Amino acid sequence: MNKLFRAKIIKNEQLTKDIYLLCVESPDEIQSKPGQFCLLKLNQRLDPLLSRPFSIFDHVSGEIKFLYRVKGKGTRILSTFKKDDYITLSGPFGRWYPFPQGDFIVIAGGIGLASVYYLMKRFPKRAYLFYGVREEREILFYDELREITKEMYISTEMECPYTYKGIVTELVKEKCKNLSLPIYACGPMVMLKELKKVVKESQVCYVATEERMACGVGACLGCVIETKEGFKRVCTDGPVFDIRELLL
Amino acid sequence: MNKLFRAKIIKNEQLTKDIYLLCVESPDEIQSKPGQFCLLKLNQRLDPLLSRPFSIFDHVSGEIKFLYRVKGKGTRILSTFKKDDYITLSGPFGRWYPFPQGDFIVIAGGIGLASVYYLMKRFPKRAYLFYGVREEREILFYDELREITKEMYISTEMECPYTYKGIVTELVKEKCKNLSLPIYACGPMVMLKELKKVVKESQVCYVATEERMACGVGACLGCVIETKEGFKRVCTDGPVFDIRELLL
Amino acid sequence: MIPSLEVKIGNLTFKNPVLTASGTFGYGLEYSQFVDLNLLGGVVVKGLSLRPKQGNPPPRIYETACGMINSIGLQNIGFEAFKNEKLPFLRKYKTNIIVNFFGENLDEYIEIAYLLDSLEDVHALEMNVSCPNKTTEWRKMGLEPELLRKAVKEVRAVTKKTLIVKLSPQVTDIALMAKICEDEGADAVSLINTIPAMVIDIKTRKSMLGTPTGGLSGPAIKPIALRAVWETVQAVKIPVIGIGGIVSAEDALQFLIVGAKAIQIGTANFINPRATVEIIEGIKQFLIEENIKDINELIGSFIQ
Amino acid sequence: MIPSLEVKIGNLTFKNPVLTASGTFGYGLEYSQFVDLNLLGGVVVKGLSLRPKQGNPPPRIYETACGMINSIGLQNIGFEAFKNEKLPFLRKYKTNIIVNFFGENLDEYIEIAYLLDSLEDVHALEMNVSCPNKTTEWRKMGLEPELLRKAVKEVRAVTKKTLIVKLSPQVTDIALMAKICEDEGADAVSLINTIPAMVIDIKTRKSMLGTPTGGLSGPAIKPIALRAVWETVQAVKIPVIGIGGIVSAEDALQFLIVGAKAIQIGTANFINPRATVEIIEGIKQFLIEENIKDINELIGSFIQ
Ligand SMILES: Cc1cc2nc3c(=O)[nH]c(=O)nc-3n(C[C@H](O)[C@H](O)[C@H](O)COP(=O)(O)OP(=O)(O)OC[C@H]3O[C@@H](n4cnc5c(N)ncnc54)[C@H](O)[C@@H]3O)c2cc1C
Ligand SMILES: Cc1cc2nc3c(=O)[nH]c(=O)nc-3n(C[C@H](O)[C@H](O)[C@H](O)COP(=O)(O)OP(=O)(O)OC[C@H]3O[C@@H](n4cnc5c(N)ncnc54)[C@H](O)[C@@H]3O)c2cc1C
Ligand SMILES: Cc1cc2nc3c(=O)[nH]c(=O)nc-3n(C[C@H](O)[C@H](O)[C@H](O)COP(=O)(O)O)c2cc1C
Ligand SMILES: Cc1cc2nc3c(=O)[nH]c(=O)nc-3n(C[C@H](O)[C@H](O)[C@H](O)COP(=O)(O)O)c2cc1C
Ligand code: FES
Ligand code: FES
Repeated sequence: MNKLFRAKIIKNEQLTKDIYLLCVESPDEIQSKPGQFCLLKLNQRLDPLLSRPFSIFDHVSGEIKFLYRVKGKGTRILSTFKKDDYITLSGPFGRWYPFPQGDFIVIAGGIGLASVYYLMKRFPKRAYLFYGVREEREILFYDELREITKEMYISTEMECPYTYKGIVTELVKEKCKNLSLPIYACGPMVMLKELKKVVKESQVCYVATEERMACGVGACLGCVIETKEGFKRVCTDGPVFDIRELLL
Repeated sequence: MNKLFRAKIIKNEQLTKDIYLLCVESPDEIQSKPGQFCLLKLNQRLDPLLSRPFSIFDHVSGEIKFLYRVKGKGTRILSTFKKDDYITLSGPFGRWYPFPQGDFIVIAGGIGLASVYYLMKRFPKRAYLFYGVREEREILFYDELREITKEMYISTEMECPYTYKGIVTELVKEKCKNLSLPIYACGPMVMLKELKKVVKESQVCYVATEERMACGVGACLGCVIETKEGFKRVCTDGPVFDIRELLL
Repeated sequence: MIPSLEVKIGNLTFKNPVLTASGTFGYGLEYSQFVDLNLLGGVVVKGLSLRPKQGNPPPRIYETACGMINSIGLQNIGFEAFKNEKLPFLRKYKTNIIVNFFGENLDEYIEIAYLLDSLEDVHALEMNVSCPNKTTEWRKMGLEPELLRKAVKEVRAVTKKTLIVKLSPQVTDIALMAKICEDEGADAVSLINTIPAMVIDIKTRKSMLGTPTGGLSGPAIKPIALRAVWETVQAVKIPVIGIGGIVSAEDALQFLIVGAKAIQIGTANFINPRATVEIIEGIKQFLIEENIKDINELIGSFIQ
Repeated sequence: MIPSLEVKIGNLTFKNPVLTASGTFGYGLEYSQFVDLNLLGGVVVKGLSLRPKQGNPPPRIYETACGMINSIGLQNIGFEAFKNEKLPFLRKYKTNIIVNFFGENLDEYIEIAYLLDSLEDVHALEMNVSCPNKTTEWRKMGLEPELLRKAVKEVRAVTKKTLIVKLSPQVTDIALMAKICEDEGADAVSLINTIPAMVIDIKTRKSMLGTPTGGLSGPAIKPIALRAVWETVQAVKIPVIGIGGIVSAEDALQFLIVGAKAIQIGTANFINPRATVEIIEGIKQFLIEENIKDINELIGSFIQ
C-alpha cells in the first residue's frame, strides 16, 4: 500500500562532501520492497514545485532511510532538513527487484548503492557485490557491506592501494568469469550501457533506471524510457527493468 | 547612502503571537534617519519573489532593528530566520520624518509603532505619544516608551483597566485639545483617514504610508498613492508625507 | 448548514465544480489510492485518440520556476483499450467521466467523437483543439477561427453528449474562439491548455526535453489563465471551465468568482496527490465562512 | 584571455548584450547607486509619451507565483521633462541609451519618434506596440498584423536611429509579427512584453490591482519568452532581443543560445538591484569556462 504521509526526521546526516543519509519515522502500515522508491516533497512553497524520487535505501521497523547525493536545488534544500523537522512523502512506489533464489551478483555505481543496499540486507550473505566509486573516500558503509554481502569487490577510478582501479563493469568481467548468477544493478547511464554489452542474452539482469518524474504513480507519462515494446514508465513499469528489455 | 548588503542576524525574537523583533548586524557606513525603511529579501528562491519593506525600528551602532507583524507568506518566512543566519537587505530608503524643533505629538496605531519609535528615541523626552492597540497584551515596549517619551497615552479597543477604551484618534482629540504641536503618525489606513478629519489645515502633520513595493528606489512606479499633485511614490517621495498632501 | 456545491454544465449535473485536468490524472485509477474518486465533480481522462499513440521521446518533463514544462506528445492507449481496459473500472465510481480526445486530422476527430458518443458510461466529451505539434493543417484548429468553427460544427453533429471544447491560450482573443464554439453548439468551453514554452541546457546547447518545445503548466500560468477565463466569461453564455495553475481552494475560488462554472486541477495533483479533495473541502469551508448557501451565488460575483 | 562580449544591433555597438528592460529600471539613475551604469550594454528607459501620463490607480503591483503582475499604466514624465531633466544626467554614462516610447494613436507614435530622432544622446528607439489598455484602435497595433505594418512603416520614415520594435506575446504567431517589422525596416525586435494576467481577492471579490487586469512578468514567464524568441529568431534576419524572466546568467545564456543578440533584464532588478552586472559577470565566466572567445560564436548555437 502506498500512502501520502508526513514523517518526522530522525536524522539527516552528511556522510561525504555531497552525500547524505536521511532517516525518517515511518508509519507501521508502510510496507516496502527493495528497489522501490518514495517521492519526497521539498517544501510547502511553490519553488521548487515537484517532489523528487529517492530509492528506499533501507527500511527497518518504523524507520525509512534514504541515501542521496546533492545534485541541484531540490537536493540542496533536502540537505537543510534537520532532526525533528517534518517532511511530506509518498510511496513506496514502483516495481521491486524480483527476489533472488540463491546467490546473486550486485553491481552498484556510486550513489546507485542507494537502490541495492536494501536488497542485499534482505538476503544477507548471498550477494557478490561489485561497488564502483570515483575515489576511495566515496566508499560508503564499508563495514556494513562486508557484513551483509558474501563477497565484496570495490573499484575506484582514481588510484587507491586497496581497490581495483577502473570502472566497475571491467571488474565484473574480470572477477566474475562465470556470469550465470542473476545480476542486480544500479548506477549511472554509462554503467548500464557498459553492462548491457557485458551481459549475455541468457543472463538474468535487473537494473534500476532513473528519469525525471512528476506524478510517480503512472498518470502523467512523464518518466518514460525506451524499451523494446515502446515507451515504458519508470515509476510504475519500473524503476526495475530486465536489461534485455531496455534500449539504452 | 543606501546599500545592498548581507547581514548576520543577532536575534529574531517573538514578542507576541504575531509580532517579532528582528535585529541584524549593520555595516558602519549605513546611516539612517527615522521614518526610513529597508527592503528585506526573504530567500534565495524565486517564491516569494519580491523583497518586503520594513521601517527601521531602531538603529544603534552596528545594529539595525525591525519590528514586524506576520501577515502573509513573506513575513511568515521572515519569522523562521534564526540567530546567526544571514539575510540580504537593501536600504535605507525613503524620506524621513522632518526633525521636530521642540516637543511633538506621535500617534502610533498598532505595528505603526515600528515607524515612530526611532524618532522618539532620537529626540528623547519630547514626544507626547498616543499609542493605540486592540488589546492590552499587544502593548509593546511599555517601559522603553515611558523612558523615551514625555507623556504617553494608550488606547485599547477592548476593555482594559489602565487604558483609554476606543480608537487612538479619539484619545488624541480628547487629551490634546491644543493641537498646535507637530504630529508624527503611523498606523493603518483607517487611522490615517480619521486623523485627516481631526487635523486642521494649519496643523503640521507627517504620516508614514504603506503600499506594495517592487523596487524601493523609485524606478518601477509600483508603489504610488494619490496626492493633490497626482500619484507619488511611497518609496522615494515618501513614505513620510504631509497629511495635507494626501487624498486618503 | 452544508452549502450546495452542485453546478450544471449542459444537461450534466456535477456534485461539485472540481474536476481533474486531462493528462495529469491518468485514467483516474492511478490516483484512486490517494483520492476517493466518488468525491470528485468529474474525472477528465488522458487525451484519447482513435489508435494508440507513442508520444514524444524522453526526457518529457522539466521543472521551471513555479511550473513545469512537458512534451508528453499525447501518448495514449487508444480508443479500444480505453473502452475495454479502463472504462469498466472507471464506471464504478459515482462521478462524471469526461473523455478528452483529439485526432491527427478532422476525420479522426469526428470518428472518435462518434465512437465515444456510443459509450454509455462516458458523460461528456472534451475536444482538445490545442495540439502542441502542428504537423497537419488541422492541428492549427485551436489557433484559427475558421478551422475551429468547422471542426466544432462537424464534431457537434456526431454526438449528443455534453461537448466541451478545450481552448489553446496561444491566441490573441480567446473569447472570440469561445464564441465560435458557442455558435457551433458546444455546451461549454474549458481553458487554458498549456502554454508553448522552452528550456534549454546551456552546457549541451540542447532542449531539456526530447523535443525543442513543450507546454508550460502549474502555478506560474495561473494569472494568465484567470485573465483568459474572465475575458471568455464576458463573451459567452455557455459555461466556462477554468484550468491553469490551480493548487489551492483560494486559487479555485478566484476562477469561480470571475465566472468559471467549474475548474480543473492539473499539475497540482503532482505536488499533492490529494489536491482535488482538499480543494473541494476548502471551497466548502469558504462558503460556510462567507455564509453562502449555493455555490452558484458565488460564481461570477467578481466586482470590476 | 578575456572573451569579447561585444554585439551589434543595427549600426550600434553594445559592449555587452545585457540591457535593462523598460519600466523596471526607471531612467537608469534610480539604480546608479547600486550599479555602475557604464558597465551595462545599454539602458532602456521607462516608456515615454509625448505628454506626461498619470498611469493607473493603485494598487499597481501584486506578487504571483514566481512572478509579479503590474498595472502601472505607462505613467511617465513626458518627452520634455525627459529631455530636460533626465537625459543630461544619463548622457554622462558610457552606455547606449534606448528610449522606449508609445502613443495613444499613430500620430502620437510618429510625433514622439520624430522628436526623439533629434536627440543626439539617444542611441536607439524601442517602439512599444503592446499597450495593455486597448482604448483606441491603434492600441491594438501589437496584435493585428496590418496595423503593425502601417505603424512600423510610418515610424521608420521619421527616424534614422536604430529602431527596435517591442512585441506583445499575446499573438498566435509572434514570428510573423517580427517578420512584418523586418519588412518595414525595423533594425531589431525585442520580446516579450508582459503577458496579460489577473489576480483577485476572494474576500472582496475585486482585483488585487486598481484595474481588473495587469501584465505578468518575472521567472514564471521565462519558458514562454524563450520559446517566443526561438520562434522569432528562425523567421527573421534582424537581431532579436530576448526579454522575460531572466534572473541569472544561466537564464540569459539560454536566450543567447537560442539566438537572441542581446537580452533585457526586467523584474530581476527588483529582486536583486545588482542583477545586471552579476549577469554580465556570469556570462563572461561561462565563456571563459567553455573557452569561447567571442560571444557571437555562442549566439544561435542551439542544437535542435
Ligand atoms: C526511481 C528513482 C530513484 C532515485 N533514487 C535516488 C537515490 O536513492 N539517491 C539519489 O541521490 N538520487 C536518486 N535519484 C535521483 C534523484 O531523484 C535526483 O538526483 C534528484 O531528483 C535531483 O533533484 P535536484 O532538484 O537536486 O536536481 P535538479 O536541479 O532538478 O537537477 C540536477 C540534475 O539532476 C537531474 N535529475 C533531476 N531529477 C532527476 C530524476 N528524477 N532522475 C534522474 N535525474 C534527475 C537533472 O536532469 C539534472 O541533471 C532517483 C531517481 C529516480 C527516478
Ligand atoms: C515603507 C513601508 C514600511 C513598512 N514597515 C513595516 C514595519 O516596520 N513592520 C511591519 O510589520 N510591516 C511594515 N510594512 C508592511 C509590510 O511590508 C507588509 O506587511 C509585508 O510586506 C507583508 O508581506 P507578506 O508576504 O507577509 O504578506 P503578503 O502575503 O504579501 O500580503 C498579506 C497582506 O499584506 C498586504 N501587504 C503586502 N505587502 C504590503 C506592503 N508593502 N505594504 C502594505 N501592505 C502590504 C497585502 O496586501 C495583504 O493584505 C511596511 C510597509 C511599507 C510600504
Ligand atoms: C503532463 C501533462 C499532460 C497533459 N496532457 C493533456 C492532454 O492529454 N490533453 C489535454 O487537453 N491537456 C493536457 N494537459 C494540459 C492540462 O490538462 C491543463 O490544461 C494544463 O496543464 C494547465 O493546468 P495546470 O496548470 O493545472 O496543470 C496536460 C498537462 C500536463 C502537465
Ligand atoms: C513595473 C513594470 C513596468 C514596465 N513598464 C514598461 C514600459 O513602460 N514599456 C515597456 O515596453 N515595457 C514595460 N514593462 C515590461 C518589461 O520591460 C518587460 O518586457 C517584462 O517585464 C518582461 O521582462 P521581465 O520578466 O524580465 O520583467 C514593464 C514591466 C514591469 C514589471
Ligand atoms: S512520473 Fe508520472 S508517469 Fe511516471
Ligand atoms: S517600489 Fe518601485 S517606485 Fe516605489
